[in-house]
Amino acid sequence: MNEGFSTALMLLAVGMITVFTILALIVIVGNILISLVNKFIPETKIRAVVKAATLGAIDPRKMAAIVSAVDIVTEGKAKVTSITKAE
Amino acid sequence: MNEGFSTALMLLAVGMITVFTILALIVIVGNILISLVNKFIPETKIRAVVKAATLGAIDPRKMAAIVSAVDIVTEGKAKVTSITKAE
Amino acid sequence: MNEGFSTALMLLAVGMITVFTILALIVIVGNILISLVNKFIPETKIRAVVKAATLGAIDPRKMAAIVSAVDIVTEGKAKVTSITKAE
Amino acid sequence: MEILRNLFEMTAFGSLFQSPETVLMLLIGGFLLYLGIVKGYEPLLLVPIGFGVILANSLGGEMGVVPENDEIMHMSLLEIAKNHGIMNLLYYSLIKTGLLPPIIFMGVGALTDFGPMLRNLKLAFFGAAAQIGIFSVLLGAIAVGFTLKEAASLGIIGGADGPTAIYTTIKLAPHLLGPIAIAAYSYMALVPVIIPFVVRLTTSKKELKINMKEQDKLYPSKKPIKNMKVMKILFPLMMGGIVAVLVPSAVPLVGMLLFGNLVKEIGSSTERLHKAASGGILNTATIFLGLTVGGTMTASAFLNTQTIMIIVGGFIAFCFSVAGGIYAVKVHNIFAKKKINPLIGATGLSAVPMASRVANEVALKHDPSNHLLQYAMASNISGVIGSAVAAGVLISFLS
Amino acid sequence: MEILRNLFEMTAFGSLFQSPETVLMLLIGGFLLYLGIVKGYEPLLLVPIGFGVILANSLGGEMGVVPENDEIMHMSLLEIAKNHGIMNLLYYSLIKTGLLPPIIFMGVGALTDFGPMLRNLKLAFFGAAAQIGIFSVLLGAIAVGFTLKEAASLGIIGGADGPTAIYTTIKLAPHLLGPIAIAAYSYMALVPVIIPFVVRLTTSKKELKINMKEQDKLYPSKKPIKNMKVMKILFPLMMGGIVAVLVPSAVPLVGMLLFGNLVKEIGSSTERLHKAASGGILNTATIFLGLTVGGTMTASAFLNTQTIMIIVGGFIAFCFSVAGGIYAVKVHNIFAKKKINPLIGATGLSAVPMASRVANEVALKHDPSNHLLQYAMASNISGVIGSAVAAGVLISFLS
Amino acid sequence: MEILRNLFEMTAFGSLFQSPETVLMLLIGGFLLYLGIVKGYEPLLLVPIGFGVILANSLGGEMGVVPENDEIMHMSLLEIAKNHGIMNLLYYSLIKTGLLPPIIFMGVGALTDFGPMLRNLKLAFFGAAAQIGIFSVLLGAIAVGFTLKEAASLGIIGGADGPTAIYTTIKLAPHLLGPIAIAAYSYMALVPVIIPFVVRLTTSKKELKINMKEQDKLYPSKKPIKNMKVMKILFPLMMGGIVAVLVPSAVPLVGMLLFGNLVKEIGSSTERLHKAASGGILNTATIFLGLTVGGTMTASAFLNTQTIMIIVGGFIAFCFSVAGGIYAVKVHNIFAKKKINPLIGATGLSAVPMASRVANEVALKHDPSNHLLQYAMASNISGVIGSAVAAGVLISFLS
Ligand code: NA
Ligand code: NA
Ligand code: NA
Repeated sequence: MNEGFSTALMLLAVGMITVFTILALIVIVGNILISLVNKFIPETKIRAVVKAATLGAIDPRKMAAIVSAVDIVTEGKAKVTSITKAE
Repeated sequence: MNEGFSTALMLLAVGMITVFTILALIVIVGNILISLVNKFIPETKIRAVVKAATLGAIDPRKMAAIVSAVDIVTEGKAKVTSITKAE
Repeated sequence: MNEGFSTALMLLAVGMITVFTILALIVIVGNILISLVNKFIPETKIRAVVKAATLGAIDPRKMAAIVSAVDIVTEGKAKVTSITKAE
Repeated sequence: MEILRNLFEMTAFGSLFQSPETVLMLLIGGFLLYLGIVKGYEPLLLVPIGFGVILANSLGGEMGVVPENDEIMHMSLLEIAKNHGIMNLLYYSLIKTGLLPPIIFMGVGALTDFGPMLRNLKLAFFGAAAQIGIFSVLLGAIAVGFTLKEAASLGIIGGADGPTAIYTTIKLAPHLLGPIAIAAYSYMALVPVIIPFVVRLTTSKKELKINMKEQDKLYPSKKPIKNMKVMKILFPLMMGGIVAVLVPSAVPLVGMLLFGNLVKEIGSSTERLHKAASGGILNTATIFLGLTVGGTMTASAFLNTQTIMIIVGGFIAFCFSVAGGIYAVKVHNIFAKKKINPLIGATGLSAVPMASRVANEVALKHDPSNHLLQYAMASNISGVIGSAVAAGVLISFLS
Repeated sequence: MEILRNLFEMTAFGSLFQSPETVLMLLIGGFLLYLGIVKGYEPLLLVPIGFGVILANSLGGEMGVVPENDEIMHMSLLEIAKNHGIMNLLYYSLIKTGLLPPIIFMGVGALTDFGPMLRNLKLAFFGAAAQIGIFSVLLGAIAVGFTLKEAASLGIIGGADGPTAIYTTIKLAPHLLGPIAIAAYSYMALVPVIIPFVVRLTTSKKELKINMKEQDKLYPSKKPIKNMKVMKILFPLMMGGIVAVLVPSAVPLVGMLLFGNLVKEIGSSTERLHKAASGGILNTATIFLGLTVGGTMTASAFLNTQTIMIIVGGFIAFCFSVAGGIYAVKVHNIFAKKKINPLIGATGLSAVPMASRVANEVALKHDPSNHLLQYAMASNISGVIGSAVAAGVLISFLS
Repeated sequence: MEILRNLFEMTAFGSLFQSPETVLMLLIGGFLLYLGIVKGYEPLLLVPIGFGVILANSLGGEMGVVPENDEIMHMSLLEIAKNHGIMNLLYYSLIKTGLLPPIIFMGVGALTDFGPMLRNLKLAFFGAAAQIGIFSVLLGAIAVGFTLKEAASLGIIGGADGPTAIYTTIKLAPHLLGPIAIAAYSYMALVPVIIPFVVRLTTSKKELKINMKEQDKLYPSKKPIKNMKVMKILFPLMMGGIVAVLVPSAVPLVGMLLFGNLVKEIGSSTERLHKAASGGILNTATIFLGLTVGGTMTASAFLNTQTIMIIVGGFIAFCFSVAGGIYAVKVHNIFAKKKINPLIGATGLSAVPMASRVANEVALKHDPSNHLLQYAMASNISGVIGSAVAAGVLISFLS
């Protein structure tokens, strides 16, 4: 067989080995990660409050109120993605 | 008259002939098209359902329900342009 | 001291003088502007109506109605930023 | 002492004294802002253009567009940015390449409804006659000494369509972009003044009282459209085909307009594309088009007799286009039993949808029951195609 | 007379007679529009691509992408725009640079939910087996005379992922971009036909009745995830780390996908970025990707035997990928007590989320209580990573 | 065997062993993500920057920004993309050209309300004193060996304004962009720590109890503004005029800020432009600014003593700016009858609106009735103009 064909065979081997290795690693390390998170961060510690210097940002509590209101009205089918404060 | 002027006169002729021809064709072919569509596709056959692999797309029937609800509430003055599914 | 240091000293002087001058001018001219506007344009004369050739634009009066409706419903917490006319 | 001298050199005072005409340009920028903000004339364009003029004439700010030359045309964007600042970067990458007008046309298409045109298809024909202003002013401009390319760019103002005028000017006479864009958008904003003015000069009261709906009842002829959704999808494709075969150089403009319209009419399955074309993309393009067009208006590029002639020529082009549409209707009315209100011809120049609204108001003044908005929209929208085609002809012959 | 000759020269009639195959290309463009609009196959891509084909073949419109050559690669954008028009400007600045596919992947990431994959992490493994179509078709393409780079681009169609296929082709064989993109998106749209077809050939009814939920009850093993929010933030970072170390050339694709996903999962504090990535940026990129990919399909670039072989090869790649996933499950079932429905393997090729929906429907046909959508999504999403990794391998070895 | 060797060469292991400091950079990227995600410090910038750092240090991924050299500056974008990948394409077209900071400033302007500044115009003066940190750290940086351009870029961190710092650094010392941007945004996020720290060192409890509203009642002086809408439109134009004449090199920054503000204040007739400037454009620019700034932070560019000095110098600049504003108020209080709370001076450094909120909280701790948020906002916003002007001075003299 010619040069191209042997390279293609090599790519078949290297490619499938790599894909299998990476997805296997994702499964294994992912499971380890789940165990670690379950053990050390069992509850959410991420602060929802935006501390950033977002100019003119809306009060997060008001936002939560609006979002939940929309949620009730639409029975969870819609989601508020942005609210701009009126003057 | 100079060269530029004669070219300009030619452009006047060519331009107006072209514009008239094209709009005449649009009127004529448009009317033929209306007849053809009236004859062969009298009712809508375009499927409204999005078959695309749009990741996380909202159920089209639910979307229709939301859109019509908004339509009733706003008496047709507003239109839902996008809905994001809540988790 | 070296060349760089004397340039830096010069920049300190020039920079702070400029910043002070400009903010002082803003305060002074701003106050003059307030007086002038108070005297000559005490009430809003800007026309709210969009006269532009915005294709398919919504009737401004209807828009005002929608905006105020949303305002009442949301107690001013949300603002309508765009309305697309439904067919 | 040296500090004070350094201070002075940093400011624009020196250059202001050397070029006092810059102050005039700043006033012109302010006037455009006044027109856009206070008068409400095309604020979406005149505000960015006016602000761009002010930026361009803030001496030392490197925000004025430098005239193109052979060197710039071969520079990489990095070199343009480094040597001439961000305004030139934006101008040379977005405007000089001819990119933004077709992009804006895509957005215009995504906001256009061809329904009224389809319902009164015959009236679309009058969008052709209203292009006469373009070509007659071209002739006149040659007479007063403009080159062919400049004259064509001046004439296209009579197309009453901003992106078309800008696209044609970029291709043929980019050094006139500023005044031509200003004239185009200003006169589009002045359509409520220009149309009644020309109508008064050219029509009789009797003609203005022709009631379109009554004529429709007297001479019923129109085919009903059974499947509007399918028609709205096929119609732009058909128009695209006709234009592509006959005036291929109009394809970048007309093609993008029709693409924008297509993703609108297809409906929910391409709603994402429609939203982008008519929203974010259009608005972003408008901002940068306005700022950079304003940026071209430095004192040296704007303050000359050509600008004054463009202002005058543009007005004539508008008036001739309106009159062209009106006289085409008059000729039609001589031969046809079913009469058409000449106001339908007046809207053929485009300036959508302002022209139609103005025509409607004029008609209602003469007959309070004569609602002809939908009829006017037919020739009004066809005028957009008409002037894009005219632009294609000019570009095809002259570039 | 001269006017008529001028008129004729302006039109596209002359060139149409010289290249009648252009008419065939226009019909192909129309057919793609038909697929997108009427059949609803991937309208977000096939409508712009189809329209781009029509624009590219509107002769004289300067909207067809010219093949790359050494001269163009060294031109500034201004020169490309001046010499070749805006379609080439867009193609060479957005596509040829390889920019848009990673940008689109950022948007895809911002719309992806790794939750189902996390909940059934083991099933993600079957996204690997379903990449076999890529490499086996690469082999076959070599056999029929494609170069290595072309063969790899052809094979990547089997990854069932538009941006990945386009990115790989841009890097390896840009002259084949049009047909490969068309094939990739068309077969993704045909997944509801292809998966049932391959499933019928390779599986027994008994296998298709394997009920995932019952198996879960019989052999409970899964760890509950106590803090999904934190997991969803850490998981993409972990995946990114693994890919970055093992296949760094996949980083532009996978990295942008994970960035998009990260700003989504962080929540309200990066909502602005998430909204931009999944909305305006993604939609705008989709429009220009589609139009320019269509723009590459001029008659000379598309109408040749290579295109036909790509159409055939792409189909084989899809089938082999589906079969690869299915056989991997079968092998697993030989050794494991806890059985897996082979449909879970069939979804490993990606084409998210269509493949999962189809698998779910097939399963329900054989057992109305067998809702396996969530399980299918696990291998389905992992197939996206799988083919991006495969693309990285190919690019790393061949470019 | 050969396959294994090929496999190893494809991975990043080899290069990781050769440059172990890359691992440190990945940890720094992770730490920035931690600050943005978990601590909530400026997540809109620190998340993209952190992710960009990780991408840049994914060896073999071609996602690290290469230092500029004469060759790159003359390359076309196509050549940059081909030779250095998409991260360099984005960096050299969006950042190195200086484009994104003014674009972001347009968005900041479109989100800024000059109302509080107008209502307490006199307090705007204290935004000047708070620029002292910029120039004093410039002096200090010269002393420890930085060049003038580098020292100016370091000093500008004290302007407490991200886009200003980035713009100045691009113009003067682009090789320091990474650490300077990181320092600027990190310290802006740490303003709730820095302001109370400096306030404790420099003020007495008695001073902190000065109640602004009571002072207003005791010494009424303020003019009421009868027509706020008109004032809000004229005020930015006036500011623009003053800056344009005195420091034209600040025009790209200040001009775009004021343009964004103008389209906001005009109202509904330019709402489309306002929406684009403050939404899609700002968010898109933020994503690419963050990713590319992160992309500059390769191990060789970041891990050196200069970075540590920038971290230290930036902190000093912040503290000096806060103290400068405070002492200016103290000096004012010596001479004036109507006293001002020194916290008003502390907010002059900008970091809008965080600084004002922090000042308000500190005031309320000393006197629960002393709501000075609106007063603080006046000097806070004027600090944005102040540091942009300072940046203009530095660029004008040093570039
Ligand atoms: Na027109
Ligand atoms: Na895949
Ligand atoms: Na500041």
